[in-house]
Amino acid sequence: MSQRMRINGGIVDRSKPLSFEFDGKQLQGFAGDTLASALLANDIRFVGRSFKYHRPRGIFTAGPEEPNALVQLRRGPYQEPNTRATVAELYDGLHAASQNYRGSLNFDLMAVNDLFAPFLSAGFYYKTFMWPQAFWEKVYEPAIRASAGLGRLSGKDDPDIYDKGFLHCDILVIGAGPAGLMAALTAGRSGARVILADEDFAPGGRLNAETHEINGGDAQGWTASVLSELKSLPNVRLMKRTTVYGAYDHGVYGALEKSTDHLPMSGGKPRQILWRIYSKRAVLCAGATERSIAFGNNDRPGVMLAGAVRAYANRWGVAPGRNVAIFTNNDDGWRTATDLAAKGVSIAAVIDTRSGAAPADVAGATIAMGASIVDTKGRKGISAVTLSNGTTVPVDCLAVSGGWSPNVHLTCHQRGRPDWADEIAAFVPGKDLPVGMSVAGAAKGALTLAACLQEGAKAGAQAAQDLGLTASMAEIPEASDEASAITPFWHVTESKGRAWIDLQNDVTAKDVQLAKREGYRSVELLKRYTTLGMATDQGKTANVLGLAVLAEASGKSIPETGTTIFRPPYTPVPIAAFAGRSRGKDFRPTRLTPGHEWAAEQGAVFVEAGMWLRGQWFPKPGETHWRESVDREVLATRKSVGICDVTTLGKIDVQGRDAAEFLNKVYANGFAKLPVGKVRYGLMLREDGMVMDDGTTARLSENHFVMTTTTANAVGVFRHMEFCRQCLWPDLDVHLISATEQFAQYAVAGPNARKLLQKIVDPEFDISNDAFPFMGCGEITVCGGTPARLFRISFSGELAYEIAVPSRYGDGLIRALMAAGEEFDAVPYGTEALSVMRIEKGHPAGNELNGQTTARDMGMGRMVSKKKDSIGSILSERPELNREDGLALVGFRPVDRARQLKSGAHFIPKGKTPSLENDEGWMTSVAYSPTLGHSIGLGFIKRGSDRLGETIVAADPIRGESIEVEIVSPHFFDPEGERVRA
Amino acid sequence: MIINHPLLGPRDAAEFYYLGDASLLDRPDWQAPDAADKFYEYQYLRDNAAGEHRELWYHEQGDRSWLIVTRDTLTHDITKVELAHDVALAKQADPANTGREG
Amino acid sequence: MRYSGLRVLWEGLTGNKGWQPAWREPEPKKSYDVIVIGGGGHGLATAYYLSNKFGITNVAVLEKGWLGSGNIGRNTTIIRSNYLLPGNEPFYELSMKLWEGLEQDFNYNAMVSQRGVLNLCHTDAQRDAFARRGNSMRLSGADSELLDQDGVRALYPFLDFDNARFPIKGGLLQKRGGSARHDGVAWGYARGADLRGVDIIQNCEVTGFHIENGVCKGVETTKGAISAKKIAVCVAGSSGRVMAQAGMRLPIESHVLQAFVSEGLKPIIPGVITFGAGHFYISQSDKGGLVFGGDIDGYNSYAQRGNLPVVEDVCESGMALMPMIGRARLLRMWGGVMDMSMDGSPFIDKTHIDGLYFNGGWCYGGFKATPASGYCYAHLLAKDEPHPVATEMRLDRFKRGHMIDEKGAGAQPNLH
Amino acid sequence: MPDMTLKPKTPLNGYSETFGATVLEEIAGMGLVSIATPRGGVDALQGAVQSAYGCALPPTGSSTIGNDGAIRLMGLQPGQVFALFAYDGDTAVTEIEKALGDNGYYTDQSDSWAMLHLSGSAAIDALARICPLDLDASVFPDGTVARTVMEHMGVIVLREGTDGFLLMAARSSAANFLHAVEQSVRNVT
Repeated sequence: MSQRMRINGGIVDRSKPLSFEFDGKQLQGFAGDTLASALLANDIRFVGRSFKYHRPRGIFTAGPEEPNALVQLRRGPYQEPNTRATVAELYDGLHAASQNYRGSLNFDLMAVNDLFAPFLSAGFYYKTFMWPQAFWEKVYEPAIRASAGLGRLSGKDDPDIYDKGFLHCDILVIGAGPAGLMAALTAGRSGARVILADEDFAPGGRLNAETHEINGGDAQGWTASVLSELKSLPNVRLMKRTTVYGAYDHGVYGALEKSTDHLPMSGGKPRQILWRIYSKRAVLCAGATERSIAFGNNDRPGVMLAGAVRAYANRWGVAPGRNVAIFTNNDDGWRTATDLAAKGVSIAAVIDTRSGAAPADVAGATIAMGASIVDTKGRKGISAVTLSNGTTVPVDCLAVSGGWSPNVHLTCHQRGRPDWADEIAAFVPGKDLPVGMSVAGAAKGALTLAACLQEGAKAGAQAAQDLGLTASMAEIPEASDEASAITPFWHVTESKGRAWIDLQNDVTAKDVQLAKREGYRSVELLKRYTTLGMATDQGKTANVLGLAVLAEASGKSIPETGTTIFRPPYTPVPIAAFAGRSRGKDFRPTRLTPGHEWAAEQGAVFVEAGMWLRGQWFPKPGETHWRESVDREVLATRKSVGICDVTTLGKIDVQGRDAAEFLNKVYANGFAKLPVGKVRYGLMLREDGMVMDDGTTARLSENHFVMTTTTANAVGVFRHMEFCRQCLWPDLDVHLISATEQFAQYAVAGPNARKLLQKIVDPEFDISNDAFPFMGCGEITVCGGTPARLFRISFSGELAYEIAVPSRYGDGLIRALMAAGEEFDAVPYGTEALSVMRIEKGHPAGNELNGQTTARDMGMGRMVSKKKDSIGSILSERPELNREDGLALVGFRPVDRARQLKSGAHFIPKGKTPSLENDEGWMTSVAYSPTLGHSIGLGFIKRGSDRLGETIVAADPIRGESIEVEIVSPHFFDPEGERVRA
Repeated sequence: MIINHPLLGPRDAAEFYYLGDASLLDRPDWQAPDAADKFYEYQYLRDNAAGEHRELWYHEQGDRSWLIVTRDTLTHDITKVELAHDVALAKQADPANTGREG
Repeated sequence: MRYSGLRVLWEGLTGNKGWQPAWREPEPKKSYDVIVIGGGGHGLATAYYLSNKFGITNVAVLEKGWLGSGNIGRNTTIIRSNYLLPGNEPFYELSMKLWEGLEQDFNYNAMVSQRGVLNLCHTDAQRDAFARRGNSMRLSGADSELLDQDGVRALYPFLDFDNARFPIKGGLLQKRGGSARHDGVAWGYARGADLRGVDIIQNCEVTGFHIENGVCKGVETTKGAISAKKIAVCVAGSSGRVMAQAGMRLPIESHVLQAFVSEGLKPIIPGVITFGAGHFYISQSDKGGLVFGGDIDGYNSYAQRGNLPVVEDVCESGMALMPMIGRARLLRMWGGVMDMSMDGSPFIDKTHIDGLYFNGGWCYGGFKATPASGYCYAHLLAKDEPHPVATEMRLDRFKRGHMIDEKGAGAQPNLH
Repeated sequence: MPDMTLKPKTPLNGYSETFGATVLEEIAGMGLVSIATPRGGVDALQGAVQSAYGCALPPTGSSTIGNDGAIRLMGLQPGQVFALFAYDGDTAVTEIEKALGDNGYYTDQSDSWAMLHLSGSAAIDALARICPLDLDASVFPDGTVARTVMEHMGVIVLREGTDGFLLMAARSSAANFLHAVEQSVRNVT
């Protein structure tokens, strides 16, 4: 069986045979084939099963509108479900399989559904499967779910790579058919930056599928000459295999380029590229889509759209049948008859719903005017048609033309609605187009070649002129201008058999009528109730027909009945393409500190902190549990000295004559009088009075401050301060710039911190307790002249400093610090030990500063100065935020010291049932304190500060635990703060 | 969306951070007798216009300007883009000038 | 007409000729006891519970488009009651209980499917927050489970555990959560309300309120003036526009939320999953489509459509979480208008105008709330006092300082 | 006493790679200082810049070159320019202070950014895969500077000549940034 349906002509390359496999059969096609044309060439027409009734289905169209011929393309993790065979470009070794059956395509067990069709009418599932209640989840739903969907994902990670890109143009021309080619040519000649995008791998649109003549020569020759001129223009970018799938605000279009889908393997290059195209003008030349007619059993393999039958013969040199009938309501259907006959394909009959004289002679064919087809025969392929006059004609292919619908999809993407045009019995673009878009050619309802050429040229010229360019109308090539007369005809009402409207979702005319009868009369309700137009083809061939049948049932006209809105994408786009490179480790950037490499050498375990990676702890040989490492780091720090990389804290350089006043406004506590050379803790509120962030700010000179923020809030705080600066207090002389990246910063903490630092701080700087007291700061040099900043601040509660050097020296400094610390047994400590020490000290951090808590909750209410205007001060006074029984941050320890506290436990008074009414607060942070030898926690509890010493239950039902805890001061360690001043 | 930045020309809105209604510039006087009510209204109540809307966008991945963009919330059409700093200064010079036309 | 398997069988045998309209298409009367403005899910549910549970049947639902054309007609159909705060959790748990008996109650199969909702966590702080939330749920009588990484892997082995930028550390699972067929919910409530005599009036837009001396006495509509003792606004997404007609400014902004569905696929994702290191949630519908979404676009909009940056952001998160969906194709994207409130939580309250009631501010979580929202609103309308689980959903809570801010994001609607 | 002198490291360890006619390399040894204009002090700063460097303060979005190419001023945001100059020391601010006195507020940015130079025939096509800006010479001519976002990273782009671009991204994500640019070049060459 070797391409026995291949006939002469077409633009396939017969010198390049390609092998492929379909459902296990080895077959051959040619370069230039689609999978569909190659299947038809091999006389394979039954290619899939429908969604609901599992009816045999064949290839219906020759384009992206295909509802039936969906295949599973490629194998293993490369497999791609629901691929339309009609647009899948054939390559050597292509592997495809049919979908949606149990058993085999030929013997599908689920085909039994077709027998039960009377019970599976539109919306049947809303009316049943409700009893007994338990059966829905156990029996009915699993059964329904099992029959869901068509194709199958592999379940494996998509192995291909994808890319994205951004293109900018003056004029985007969508579609490279006759109108698009002329638009691009005219615009391109004006000097405009033009992008011409076409979804096909062979530009030309319908010109490839027809036997038109242009300027007296064949249309393909004309296409080639236009393409060659376009390629020669440096200001024109021609993009094949590129579908413009969506129209977004302000001239932004989404496009998908299939860069390697036509190749056996992608060869390390992106499989697809998702382009964002920024245009000043767009000319939509997307052509038109043919639609069917509803009649009995109009869904069998071999029933095809007439334009598609013609396309297979003309473009691909394939006869879709040996004995073809045509059923049409317009002249265009007759072209299929004449084109096929000219190629030697036998035409059995032409059935035209219009009365009057036949528009053409077709040798040997039965001509039936004013007639229709009421039924078809054949199980896995059509074998005969029955006419309204009772005659039966044996056929193996039926070409149906119900007229053409302009592809108005992109005109509706910004919710514009199309208008109905009686002349062509179709929707055409409405007046409310996306800004900058114009429409030309068949997409606008111009259904003759001459009109397409003319309109395209005009639209291209107009777009260029709109942009101030000089565009002269290109010479319009001569072509046929014969309008295709149509008399609307939608539905053969005398058909007894089911008449399909939506082939993929198995929606029939009866379903539409039933929905209407049951009150689902708005088009939107109809669509939802019947699922019309909701399959993978989005009803491209079905929507207008469905509307027509609804209109017929309602006794209204189509425009009175309505239209459905088209949403992006025009054709489906892989999720991976939208993701581009952002997956796996590349999902988001990773920020590393200058000390990262050193930490990695120490075997640090890293943890994500926002975009940063931070050392969480530094295991030593022999340590098997993270707690061992963390306990050791805490104890060593408290005993001697530890070093922690705190580079990730946000740093903001604040300068200006009014910098102090500015800080006084953005912080709740006072900053105006902070002396030079000093650091102060700052509490920043949101305007709603909740705590936004905290940190320290140092005054380096009269007009120069450096602020630190938490790692998590660095970006948000900077943005907020720019808002305050630009929008609230625009007259202040204050300037902000982030210095987070500029410095590597380390905390050096512990009783020996000073001694350690004295070894590296250059001798001219005195950092003794007197010269450099707690909360002092200064610009110094270290290690023989490297500039540094030193801050005497402490999060750990120890004598501690933070030292910052330019990032280039960050690696050097940590090595120098560790070397200098060797004699003190200095340890590096990670974020866990940092957290343990701050909990021991009762310092709030992220779990406490969660955006739901106030300064008062934190026990810092008095820091909110009422003597000045600062962000958040007024709204923090609202009554519910100042209740007597409000939350307060306190410490907790287990009554049984051996027990471990859990974050997220809720506090319930002893003896009360754990319920919402008895819920008094929750545990925010817990740690094992190696210093104290037991578990400790911080948490918010009602009237907490009045309840020190009380025992309460920390209920943790989600982990099945409930333990008694004692409410204590949050300052577990060195409550008087003596160590920091040592 | 594209925001036509007054200094930089058209930029993808993805470079910006959106805050909300430009009335957030009109921060009340903290010492006014009805400051509590005024701050409540300032912080929480919105016109939420279906149509022309003046709103604050921050060019975070750009020049760090806060902009006031006049945009139609029904169509997304943008008719005016100003530097918020300029508007805020003008308002300070003349408190009656809210930047709104008419 | 009662729906049942037997009825489907009988109709199938007799050519499906006996099916009657699911609801009437009445013209509005001159006056009603209660007018519900908005024939979306919440409005229809309100009418249903008013007529079926509170004995008030002289009710009209006024819908400017077709019934169910609000956000009930376009959402990602998730139901869950996994909230943290006391102002929310009991309310959503009531909703969950109503979902559990809904279909038998209103005799319509809305395909409530309790397949489990899993929230993933990627940091210790998130896990702590999940524990706190899971415990809140338990204290309110809801179900919750805290899973570690192995627990998540056992449920969803196809997630990216090995190469993730933000490794999965565990999750909060609510097994009773799941999804429901959104249109079916609207239609079930509509049919159930209609059966009790409620007039559902489609294509009837409210153009103004009749307010005299601080009392709301009726509405102007495109089908004429209609009076009522009580007017119940229930138009989330359009709350600002409608309440402006009564002269009210609200703590609400309208934002666009996009949602997405893929082509139909054979079952592969059993339950509902939300990513914790980006904006992405996903489930698979009964028809096989992957239904997913993420963050709102972030700018005020009534345009019912969004833009590409969010589409890409959502798909990036999806691919980061489950790279096996890469070759599934996104079939349709759409945008709905959300009432984004100042603390991320809703309102069911009287207004300062007598006779005028307000229900809105549902942010992008209104679908799951549909039954409880309808029930509690009906309760408020019938008894003039809030239902016990909705006492905190008040309009004046910001003035008092009693926010219901689950995320702690503050008074910036696009952060909720 | 042992020599404790700290050794500086560049963000990308001197990366340099050639892809056909396209070259991607790290730029190091540059001083980068932000200069903020004091409120009301634009004329003074302008005058100081003119006399020190012989060029004007650039408007936001463009750059000027002073001292015969020894320094480039880039207008990054209203009231703020970045000065870029060849400098290997640790106190870049001092260099600017010497030239401009107290006419501006200065912040050292030399260590804040990883700098890559991309040049050659594929440069524009490669950048089109990650950069949302229109880099066509008609829109983005020589000397144009802009901050934008590429693969979720903030990037400053400066055009130098017909097909050369200086790209600056946060030092902490230097490796990711290099990966993004390198991948783009590979995808188009």
